[in-house]
Amino acid sequence: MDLIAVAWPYWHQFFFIIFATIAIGFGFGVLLSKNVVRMAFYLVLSLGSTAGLFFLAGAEFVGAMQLMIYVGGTLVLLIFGVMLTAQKDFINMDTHTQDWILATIVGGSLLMVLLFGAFGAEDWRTPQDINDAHVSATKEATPLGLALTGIRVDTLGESTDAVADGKSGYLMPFIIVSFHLLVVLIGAAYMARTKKLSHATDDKSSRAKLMLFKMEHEEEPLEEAKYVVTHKGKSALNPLDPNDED
Amino acid sequence: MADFINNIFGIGDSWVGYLIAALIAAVLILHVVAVGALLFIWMERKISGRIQDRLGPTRVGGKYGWLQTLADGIKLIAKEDITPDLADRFLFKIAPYVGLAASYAAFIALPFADGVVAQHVNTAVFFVLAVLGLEVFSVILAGYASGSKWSLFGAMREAAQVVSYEVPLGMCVVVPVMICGTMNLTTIGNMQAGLFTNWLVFNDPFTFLTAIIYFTCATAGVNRAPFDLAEAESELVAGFHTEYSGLRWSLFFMAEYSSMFVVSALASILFFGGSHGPIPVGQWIGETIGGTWGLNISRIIGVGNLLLKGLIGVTVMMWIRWTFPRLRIDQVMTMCLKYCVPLAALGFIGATTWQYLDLPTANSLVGNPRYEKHEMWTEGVEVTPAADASPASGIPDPEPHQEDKTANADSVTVKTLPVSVVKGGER
Amino acid sequence: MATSKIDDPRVIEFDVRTDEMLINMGPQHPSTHGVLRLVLRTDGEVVSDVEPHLGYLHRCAEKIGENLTARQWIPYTDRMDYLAAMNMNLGWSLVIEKLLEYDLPERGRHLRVIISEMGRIASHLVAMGTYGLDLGSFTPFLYGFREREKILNLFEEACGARLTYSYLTPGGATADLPVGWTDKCRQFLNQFKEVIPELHTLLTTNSIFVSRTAGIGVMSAKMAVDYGCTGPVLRGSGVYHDLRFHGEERYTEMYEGYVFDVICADPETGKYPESNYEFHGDSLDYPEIPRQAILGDCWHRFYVRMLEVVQSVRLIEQAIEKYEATSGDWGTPIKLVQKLPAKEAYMETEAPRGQMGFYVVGNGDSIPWRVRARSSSFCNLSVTAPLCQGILLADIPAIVGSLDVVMGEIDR
Amino acid sequence: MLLIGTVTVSWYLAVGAVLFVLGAVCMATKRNLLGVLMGVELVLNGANMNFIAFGSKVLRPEGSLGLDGQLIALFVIVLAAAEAAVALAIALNFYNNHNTVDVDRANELNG
Amino acid sequence: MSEIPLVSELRAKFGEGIIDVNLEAIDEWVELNPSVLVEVCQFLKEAEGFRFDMCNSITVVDYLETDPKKAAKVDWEPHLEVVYHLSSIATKLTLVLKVKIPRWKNGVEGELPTVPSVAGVWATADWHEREAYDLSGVNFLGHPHLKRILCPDDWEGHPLRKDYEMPLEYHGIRGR
Repeated sequence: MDLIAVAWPYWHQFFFIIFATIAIGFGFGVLLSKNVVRMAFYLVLSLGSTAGLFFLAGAEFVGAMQLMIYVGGTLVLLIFGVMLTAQKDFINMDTHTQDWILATIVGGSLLMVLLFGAFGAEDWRTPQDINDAHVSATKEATPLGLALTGIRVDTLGESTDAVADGKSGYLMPFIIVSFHLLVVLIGAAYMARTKKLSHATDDKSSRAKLMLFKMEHEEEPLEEAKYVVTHKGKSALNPLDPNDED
Repeated sequence: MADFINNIFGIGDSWVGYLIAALIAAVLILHVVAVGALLFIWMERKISGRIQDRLGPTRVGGKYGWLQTLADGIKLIAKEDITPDLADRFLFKIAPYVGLAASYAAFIALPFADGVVAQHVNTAVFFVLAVLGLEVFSVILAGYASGSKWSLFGAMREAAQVVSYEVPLGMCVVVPVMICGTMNLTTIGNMQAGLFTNWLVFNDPFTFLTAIIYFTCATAGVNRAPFDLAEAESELVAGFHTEYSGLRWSLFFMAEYSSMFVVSALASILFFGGSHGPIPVGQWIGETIGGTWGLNISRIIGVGNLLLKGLIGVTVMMWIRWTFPRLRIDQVMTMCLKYCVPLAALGFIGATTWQYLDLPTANSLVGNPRYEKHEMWTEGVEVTPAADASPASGIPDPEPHQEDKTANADSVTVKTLPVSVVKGGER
Repeated sequence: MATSKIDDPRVIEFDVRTDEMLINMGPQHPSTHGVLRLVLRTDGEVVSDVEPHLGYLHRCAEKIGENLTARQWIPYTDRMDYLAAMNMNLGWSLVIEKLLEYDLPERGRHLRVIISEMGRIASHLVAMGTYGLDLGSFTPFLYGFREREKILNLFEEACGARLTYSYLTPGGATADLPVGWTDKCRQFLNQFKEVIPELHTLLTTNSIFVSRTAGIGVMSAKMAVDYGCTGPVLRGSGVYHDLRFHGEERYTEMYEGYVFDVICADPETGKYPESNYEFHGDSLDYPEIPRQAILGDCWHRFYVRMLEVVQSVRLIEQAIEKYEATSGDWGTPIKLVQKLPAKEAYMETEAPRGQMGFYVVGNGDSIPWRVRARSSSFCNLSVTAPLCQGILLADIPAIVGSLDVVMGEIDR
Repeated sequence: MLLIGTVTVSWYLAVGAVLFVLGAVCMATKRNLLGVLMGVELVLNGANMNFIAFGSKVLRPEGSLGLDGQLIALFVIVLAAAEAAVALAIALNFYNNHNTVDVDRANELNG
Repeated sequence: MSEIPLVSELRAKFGEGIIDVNLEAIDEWVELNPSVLVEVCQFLKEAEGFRFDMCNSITVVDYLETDPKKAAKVDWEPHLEVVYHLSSIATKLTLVLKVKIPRWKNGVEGELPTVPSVAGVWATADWHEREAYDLSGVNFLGHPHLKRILCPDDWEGHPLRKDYEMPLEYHGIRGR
């Protein structure tokens, strides 16, 4: 019972309205709130609802990836950054008023231009007739996966030479991105490594004391570790009474 | 389900039917979560009792202390849940709900039996993983919002652990997806129908290894058992949900138990044959009775199978919890990086080469080969929803797979997806 | 505890970067045994130094000792190491008998061996249980206490009390063992022998337990002796010193004719004495030492305690035979106002946690002039500061747990 | 609710545009370095919205970009993750050295 | 008398530092002059045949008879005795050292008598001396950080002194 697929006319609008309002509402939340942690949380909600919009637009795989990589990964990273740096006075840093006025003017005008463009084109404005086949057509992640490995399944029709020898897909960018991620990973790890050691020489930091302590305290082994003396303990002062020869 | 409701009310194909169907599905899942949490808390006390050679609750509600959790629940509801004054009030209140929502949302794509799934998500595996990834936020928010630096300290530690264990979890999940060729959990479950040799865990040694790694990472991902750094009471830092009390605290636990069930249910679907028992009893009954009744009975048996396997998974987690001491935070991290990730990678490479070289897998040895589901994308073949789709007997085909209806010429006889167990594969 | 804004001036505010942070592992912390307060200076996860604060359970038992007669002070010795009260009574009784040069009949000596070794088993079971709790596993605690309950029942039959017995008194014991007690004791020992391998599998050979304790808090033999550690903490570092063997004449004659061995790893070979203990035919073999365990670490201290329980079982069995062979007077306690000579005496006995020393100075009348209790945990705890240099936060409960300290004995 | 009729591509573009502008303004006004990073995330999401809108078969059955739209959106998401990692590394370094995250105070170029 | 090896060695090495050797007592003890205490202890720790490497306990006994009637019969005049119980792991021997010091430094009430600290010789002496200082009021010279160990830091007086009076109240808690 594929909800979206069959009751098409109403549901799409309903969900679109919900997700759009959440996305834009919390987008404003990010903009307006002063507390950086609140901003991060609003960002999570707005990106989550954009993932919902992706689902609505039929890009199911991208929606899941957005949820998983973007919200689950990047924003967690961002929140870690917020937690590490958001100490007392950096949590609420409010911007000066004249910046606001300037920003709203520029932003508003940019928005007008974009909206005009969005509604300008005839082709984009006219509602298309959406039927079953189209909806179910997008229900498949496999073509996406294959496209990444170079075989463009959806354009099998026009069998140009590029499609023939399998170069139509996105194999090259795929490999480049994977290397790019590797490089970024190593670079970020290198840059953010704890630099405690570099200025550990000043005696204040505990690590230095630690190393000094370890150096001068090598435990030399107990010379007579082999304490295997079995006769009973007695006072060293009592005269050598005959019976204690063991 | 929606059509069923529609013909009851005779209102044809209107959206009311779908609304009710959705509500029923939501309520059913809520029951799985709520009653599940109720059952698990009681089970945890009983099992830990048994492990520690004592009885566990026996007085509340009859001989076996059935209603012990209910009593706890009422106590928790009656308890006044205070908000510490230094807390960030809004985030403090919303954190438990984020956690519960995340683990509850994972149930949407979880198929309890062949057709019994709340919403048919094609990329179900990734959807569940993505949603489970959101639980980290509830931990971080709770930690930050509680105002005290101890809970922040504990929350950061635990968030780091959960995020770092998502990597090997993701790698382990890719192996069954790769073998079955699809991310759709229902199809993965159906491909493991038939004898238990069909289960993916016995497919080849590498999937066996991946199943074990999956289960460890899942336990760590849900921060249970030896990895429960959060409420490490023996250490100084108390953990992120110390400031919570009353209902909010119980919500955290409901979230924990339901995500435990989701993770073990996912394990059973990916590796242990989902809603198919070791001996295909459901299939036989479905075939002998035939028709919608046969299908429904086999589905009920399927649901029973999955719930049982999920239960077994949760019991194993509880069993581990009460026998092992806790790991140190750096041991947990090194175990993730030095053991889980390499082993998951090994499992992945091994399974791929096993698949590529087409070595004998468990089900091919026993001679009850799993039905093949690889779609063949060959050049130049016009992909059309070929007419020979086997018309499901009056039941809406849950998923109009057009990829398995490809009429390709060469050798592999593509058997149609046994949409309903009733028809059963001809092999 | 102070509110989250710590107003204790000595605590450095949590400054912007995660630099030096002073944390209180406060007196009422679940993992410190009793009321021990550790002030930790940590840098993130690494602890740079630890400073124990004592005195939260100080009841000035020694000042009271100067106003009570020898027998009246016995209940104070019970409350020093309340987990092994029998051994405390034994120490006090021996020191008074040494002062009075009073010799105990043979039956009393065997009775004392039975009772003190049972107390040792009970105390080691608690040590095992709480150590499991420190590392996060709850089950061993209950297994340990189940066995300890049986011992407490036997003690209750012998002297009526379950924790603070005041049973062994200078001059003997308040009452002889009831009829049939020794059979019940044999029954307990037989079923206890099956439980010991269980306890080993629960913790000693548990891989996570090993990874949490092996190689942590390594203490060299020289450091152990220098800091005055005694008992399992000392023998865990490979020092061959057990007062039941090497103690004073008056104490070691109690163990005259008993066959048992001192649990201490040979520093060179690192091996423990062979388990030559017959038990339903197959010998109760000790679990082997994991390779990452270094002599003198937390694991070895725990291991020594677990093996001492086996030796105590052997001792009790021999003691029961010897006790049943003798008859007659078991040593009646001294008079309440027994005059103490104007001399002084110091005596140390092998309590489960180490050497418990009592020093009495008499001045002629029945009230002693000065009473001093040398506690083993007091010296064992003094090792935490050097041991906890540069370890992780989660190792502190592991190290303090392995020293098995009891605050009642430290603060007296 | 029914007045806007079936949802068309331009609605998606509108939502994309709003997100884009919100992100841009956020980047402009926020004094906290991490606030700027969040603005960047919003901008990227606005752009993604357009890709998906054009690439979705549901909204424009015939003239759509087909899979290209979704693939580019995928790449944008992945690269946003990489970019966030590097940006946070810089932010942490900046924080560790200058003990502040205030963007206005980041004026000298050394270290 | 002098045929006991240890005593002859000590006498040879330290001469009059060894004030008295009492063999009739139950635990034979050697009385030392405070000035020579640390050298004797260092020597005892390293002496070949004895190697006293464990200092079991350090106790301070306060000889002051507060009750006038009994004070007459007593044969010693008021003084403090610091008693060191040593034992050796290697040779399983035990030894008791005593040091007699006046109750107050040069007779002035409230001035703590001083004894050189042996914390340098045995690490365990550190805590024992802190306890002796805390309860009996003896100032150990050269102790790394001499401060109270059992009583709270701001407690006045030393409880184990015979003439100790319990304070009337402490932080609002009634004493007597």
